[in-house]
Amino acid sequence: MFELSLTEEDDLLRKTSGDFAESRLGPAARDSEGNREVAAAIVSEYRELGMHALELPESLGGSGLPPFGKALVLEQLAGGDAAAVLACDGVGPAIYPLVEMGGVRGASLLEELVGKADARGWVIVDREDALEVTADRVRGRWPWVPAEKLDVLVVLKGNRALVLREGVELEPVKPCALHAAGSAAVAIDAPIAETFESASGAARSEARLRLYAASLLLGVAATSLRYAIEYTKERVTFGRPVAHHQGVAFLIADLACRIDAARLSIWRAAWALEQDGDPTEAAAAAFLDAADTALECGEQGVQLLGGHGYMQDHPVEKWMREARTLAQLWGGRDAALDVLADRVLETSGHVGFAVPSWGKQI
Amino acid sequence: MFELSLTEEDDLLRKTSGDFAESRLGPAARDSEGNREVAAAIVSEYRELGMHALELPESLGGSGLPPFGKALVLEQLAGGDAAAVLACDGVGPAIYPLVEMGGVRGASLLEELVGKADARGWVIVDREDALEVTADRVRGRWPWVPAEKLDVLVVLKGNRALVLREGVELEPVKPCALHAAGSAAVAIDAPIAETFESASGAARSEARLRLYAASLLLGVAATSLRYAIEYTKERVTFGRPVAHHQGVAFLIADLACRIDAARLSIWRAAWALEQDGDPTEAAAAAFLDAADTALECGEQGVQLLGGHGYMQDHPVEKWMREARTLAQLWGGRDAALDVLADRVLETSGHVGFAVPSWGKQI
Amino acid sequence: MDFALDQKSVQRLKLLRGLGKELFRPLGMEADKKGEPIPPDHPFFQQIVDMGLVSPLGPDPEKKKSEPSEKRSNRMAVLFAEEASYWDRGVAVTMPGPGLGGPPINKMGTPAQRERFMSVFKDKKPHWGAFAMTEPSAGSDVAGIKTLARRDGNSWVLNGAKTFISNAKRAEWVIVFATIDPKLGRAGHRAFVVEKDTPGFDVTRVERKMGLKAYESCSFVLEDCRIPADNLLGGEAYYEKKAGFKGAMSAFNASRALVAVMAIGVGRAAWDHARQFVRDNYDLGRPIPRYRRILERLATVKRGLDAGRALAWRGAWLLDIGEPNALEASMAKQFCPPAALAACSTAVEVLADAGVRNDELVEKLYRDVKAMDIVEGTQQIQRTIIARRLVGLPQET
Amino acid sequence: MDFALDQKSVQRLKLLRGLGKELFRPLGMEADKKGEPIPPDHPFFQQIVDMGLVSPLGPDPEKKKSEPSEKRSNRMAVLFAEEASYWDRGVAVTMPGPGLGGPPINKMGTPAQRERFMSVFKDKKPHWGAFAMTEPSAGSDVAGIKTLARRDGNSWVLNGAKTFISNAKRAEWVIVFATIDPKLGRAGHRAFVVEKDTPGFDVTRVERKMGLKAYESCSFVLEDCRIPADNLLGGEAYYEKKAGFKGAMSAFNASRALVAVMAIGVGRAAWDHARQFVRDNYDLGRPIPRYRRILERLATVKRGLDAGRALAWRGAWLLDIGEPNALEASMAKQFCPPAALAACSTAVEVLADAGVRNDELVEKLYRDVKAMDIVEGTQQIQRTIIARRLVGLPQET
Repeated sequence: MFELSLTEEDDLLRKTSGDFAESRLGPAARDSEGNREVAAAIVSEYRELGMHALELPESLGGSGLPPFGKALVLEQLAGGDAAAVLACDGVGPAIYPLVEMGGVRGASLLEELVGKADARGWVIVDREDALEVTADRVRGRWPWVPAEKLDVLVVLKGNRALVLREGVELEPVKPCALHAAGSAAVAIDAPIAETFESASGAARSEARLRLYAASLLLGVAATSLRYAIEYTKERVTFGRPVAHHQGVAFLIADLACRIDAARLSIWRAAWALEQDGDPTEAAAAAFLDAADTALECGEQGVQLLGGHGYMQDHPVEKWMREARTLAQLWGGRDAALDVLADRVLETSGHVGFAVPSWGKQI
Repeated sequence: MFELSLTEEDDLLRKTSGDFAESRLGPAARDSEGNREVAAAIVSEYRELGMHALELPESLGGSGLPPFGKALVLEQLAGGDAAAVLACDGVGPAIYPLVEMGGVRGASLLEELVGKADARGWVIVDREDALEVTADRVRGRWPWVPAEKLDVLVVLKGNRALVLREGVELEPVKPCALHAAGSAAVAIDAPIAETFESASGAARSEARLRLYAASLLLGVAATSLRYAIEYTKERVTFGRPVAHHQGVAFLIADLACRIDAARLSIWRAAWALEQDGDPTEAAAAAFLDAADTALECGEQGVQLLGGHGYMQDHPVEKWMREARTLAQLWGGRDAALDVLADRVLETSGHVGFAVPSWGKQI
Repeated sequence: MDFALDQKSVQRLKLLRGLGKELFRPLGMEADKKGEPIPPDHPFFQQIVDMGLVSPLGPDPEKKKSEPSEKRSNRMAVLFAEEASYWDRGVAVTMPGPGLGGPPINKMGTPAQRERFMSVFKDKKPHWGAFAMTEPSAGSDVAGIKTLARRDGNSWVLNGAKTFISNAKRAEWVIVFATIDPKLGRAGHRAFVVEKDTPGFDVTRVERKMGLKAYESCSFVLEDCRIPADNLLGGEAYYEKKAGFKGAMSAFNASRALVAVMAIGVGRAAWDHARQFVRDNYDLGRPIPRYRRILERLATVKRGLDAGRALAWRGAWLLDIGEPNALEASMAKQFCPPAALAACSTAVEVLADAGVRNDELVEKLYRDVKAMDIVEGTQQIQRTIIARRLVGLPQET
Repeated sequence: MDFALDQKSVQRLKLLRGLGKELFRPLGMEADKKGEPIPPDHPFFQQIVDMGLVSPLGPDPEKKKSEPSEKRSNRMAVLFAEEASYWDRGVAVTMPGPGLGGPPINKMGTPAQRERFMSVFKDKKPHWGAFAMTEPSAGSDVAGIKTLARRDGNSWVLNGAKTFISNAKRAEWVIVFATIDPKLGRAGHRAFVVEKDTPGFDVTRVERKMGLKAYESCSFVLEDCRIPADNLLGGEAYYEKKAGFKGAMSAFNASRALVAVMAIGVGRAAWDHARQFVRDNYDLGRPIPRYRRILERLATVKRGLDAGRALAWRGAWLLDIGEPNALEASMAKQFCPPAALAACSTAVEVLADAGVRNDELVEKLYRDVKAMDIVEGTQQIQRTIIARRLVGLPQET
């Protein structure tokens, strides 16, 4: 029977990452944004805590955690500074295609990359053929990635992962948010270092990318609401705390429901990734639930603080920008909706949450 | 410069139709629903007031009013009973293709139809080729029309209006709402009595159909909110009138804004129909604004009355069903959205409300 | 963390599914078409009893003692409630058994009361219980109930009126919430068991509802309705703990997750019907924008239903592990009905003109599902409950 | 009923459009990129003055007497405000002139005050006025202002703090709302004109905003700030009519429709940019579901903007014909900013990854437009104003 409790290990992960976010990432977030980078000391601590390596195989010095643990941690960390997570996560989401599609070559590539302390990686999902791909090269431009240096860029295209190690030029651009992670337009004229092909591996990679983004979005949503709750409980207008005006209280109640629903949706996607079936639907739903919730909480977080929310003295305006930016990742809401729409006629209409089996949905 | 005032004639139209709706249509609405028809006395009064003939040319005994007057009246009447309007409007919306596309033959057909006191007409817009059309016949089934007899059925298909006078069989079905207008599935194996063809005429006909439905929807929305406001001002819970709980008050404020916005949207569509350009966009927008608003007001009208709203002792549950049903007319929200989407890249981005010129949008 | 169902549950759901398809759905459609509730002597009810089935709306009171995995009962209940409501929520409410009256009797009743009021269900005939909180003037404002209970010798005398009470007309007994003194507020609330045919207990009408026609929503009055002192649920001692009202509230907490998931069941039925309609009627290969949009909208609807179900599951799971769930149950209750209403409304649009025909199911579901947003506390009530816990919204707001 | 614009208005709008394209948009983008307001000595301002242009944010105070069709001024103002905000709302706020301080001076000021405070704008150099209502602790709760005004001989002495005041640092004068006695509530409110460089008037900071970087939002304190008795706007007699606060309120009614339509202008800019991006970058002939969805979403965005504009127009038109518009202005103010925010957010999504780049305009608009939902009263405030009129919501709620 279904069961929603966390293990002691889960709780510890949440607490450790939550404390780090609150004590280190959050207080430094404005500086990190201004400097467009995370202070070296924080990067070191992040890595010492092993936060960047939770999903790495133990053979590569990681914790070998399944996706659920990473999702829990990302939510907590993003409550401090989502941009810092991208900056500190090293190879970051690029590990997904390498692990899910790369086999032995992927593992050895990953070993090389994680051996380099400041290696950064990123993944582009080229759904609409923006990039020109020939037998051995990838050419084209990509408008934005949240990085200013890359040691590996993986281009996901259908069932293939094209690994690029050189010929990727990053031109800094000013972004809406996530400044600390870096921000650049990409000019690509690159030899393909490796090509991995796997339908299920590509699907699992995309699902894990979506879960990654969803978890960050959820963290931003939740931290924004928490902040707004504290603020509106303190601030008095018309003779009572702002939060005690029923119109405001109802809004807060709605947002809290949506956050909890999005969190459960993320947990379900993590669970689906641990099953045998195709996690695509659950992950796309989780991304959309988290993105919609974060966009709403971002905008309402500012609203709930009124004029003060619009000022950079409070972090809510930053979270509004972050939600808008994170929701663009890997095709954003549009790509996730397409994935769901493609599958809707085949998914199960029975009670409960079945994971569609590969190839055929139940 | 833009100007939103009503003429004295407009005011009189609103008052006359509003009084009739309140004193006659509304009180009889439950009986009309139960009997699936409107009492003969009411039909007579409706016609004596000339409500059915506002847009008919004066040569045919009508008032020759432009669409704006009809829109004002339909809103008021639907506040009493939208189903009765369909039942009493005689040839009803079928006059639009006859007038806009039929030329002399259309006028003579209309003359014949309006000469018959109990003539009923309807229009089907066959967007997805559900009906088989040959040179001289139309065949097929249509799932639902709000009528149980028809003296004329006009099938709009692209730029053509196919007029059917016989070979249209109506099989009564139980509907969600609008019982008083009749409700039937249609089996068609009919000779085409007349074919009219005109691109602008077809566009104007569709726009007028949408304006017709939008005005009824607006009337349902507004009457539902008015009723809910009165109810929630009277009823006391937790020590104060329901309407004085801020959460409820905010909901009412939102709905009122949407109603006013939809009304202005309808006025704008009526205005567009009186200009030289293509009224398609304004009419589709008006339909969507009114439909969205009416669906929301219908559902929230029930919600605001709580358990009592769910009971047939109050009219709000009927309005919820009516909004859902009226919003299906002539392709409903989907068709209206398609029309807008088809035009969005070509419409004007300048300040104000320009009416796109025929053939080319500005 | 595990979202999987065990095989045993799946098997039991499959049984219910068969029953739903063969009986619930056709009976519900028939009742809706006729606009009349299923009469108590309908063979369906005896059939249900003969099959040894109990109401899917709550844990089985008889099994309580014997079942080893008692802790799972709330989770099983949400699964059953969703599946039953998928087939017909109105018919599900007609299921013989103690219904919503079960939890208070089990929770608050003395052993003797449990024996006395539950034993009526043991004769292998259909019988019903009922639960009466709502009053004509109070609605979700449960603290404001006005039905008065006056002690008179070895009796209680009840005066007042209740409304929207499911199955009250056919019930063997009705749990009636009343106050011994309105000035005492919630501390004055008591729960009584009023038995069928008690003089002064008079079901005055069966409501005409927008949907959910299969069962009777009743209004009744209590006019000097005299009941034995023993019918005070839990006995005098119980209320010295001031738990009378809280007992009712904790029943609400259980039933809120249930009603939430029932809405999901109804919404899922609409979603499924629309999906099947698309498969049967639309040639998706044609380049018609609406077709793609339908898929997108159905996907979005499913997302809302799935999110809502998870919230309801959480509410039930917390009860099973013995944790308080008032906040979480309210979240589910606030979230699910609007998601389900959107599902039903979308389904009507997917069917286009056919969507408003009664024989196409979805318009019925659109009418049915709206009740889920009202019973067991409107979404407005849920928000106040949630906000009290999140921001300390004062009680009186 | 007529939704058409006259030719004269269209011509004036075209002029503004040219200016917007050449100056407002590039200046706004530059200020946003730098994160710094346009300095008061920027040649742009002299250029504006040389061209004889006035702030698009309100009626021209100088023209008031001479213009024959004075009644149209509020309608012209909403047209200008939308168009100016389309090009850059932040730059529009920097336009020299009395700004939001204009209406109170014109409405409440004595002839001598109008002459004295408006004459500073006549020297063909850029000058600004400012309007200061909001306080750090009060926000939209304008009734709760705490800035204290004490009469002392032939002076008033002001003490308090104001925040989020546009252009206050560069202004020749600031209209300051203060209370002579907090216990009097709104009846104690007075409007004062505080002139530049008055001792005790100290602009303490220029806020760092999320967007709208082109203009300065200032916080200032008043510490024993002594101003001549003549600077009480309207003079003592005015307040015996108890209209001091109402004067401010009626200024809000005018500016609410303006802020509403400014939001529409920003939203329309996002919509237009996204539309152009689609034309330039996407091959709509390809069978990519997103492309069709983009068109549908842009159509829906336009619908919201058009509906909002109509509400704002109504608000302005009512003022022009001399009718009260408090309800209608609040409706516009409540409706438009969320519609515009949705437009900007959608535009970001239409541009996909490019949408988050600062050089693509739409992410800036997403940041800019959010302010429109807050200034001149949040949507929450608007709803209370609307609800007061529709259901008699008590003031204190």
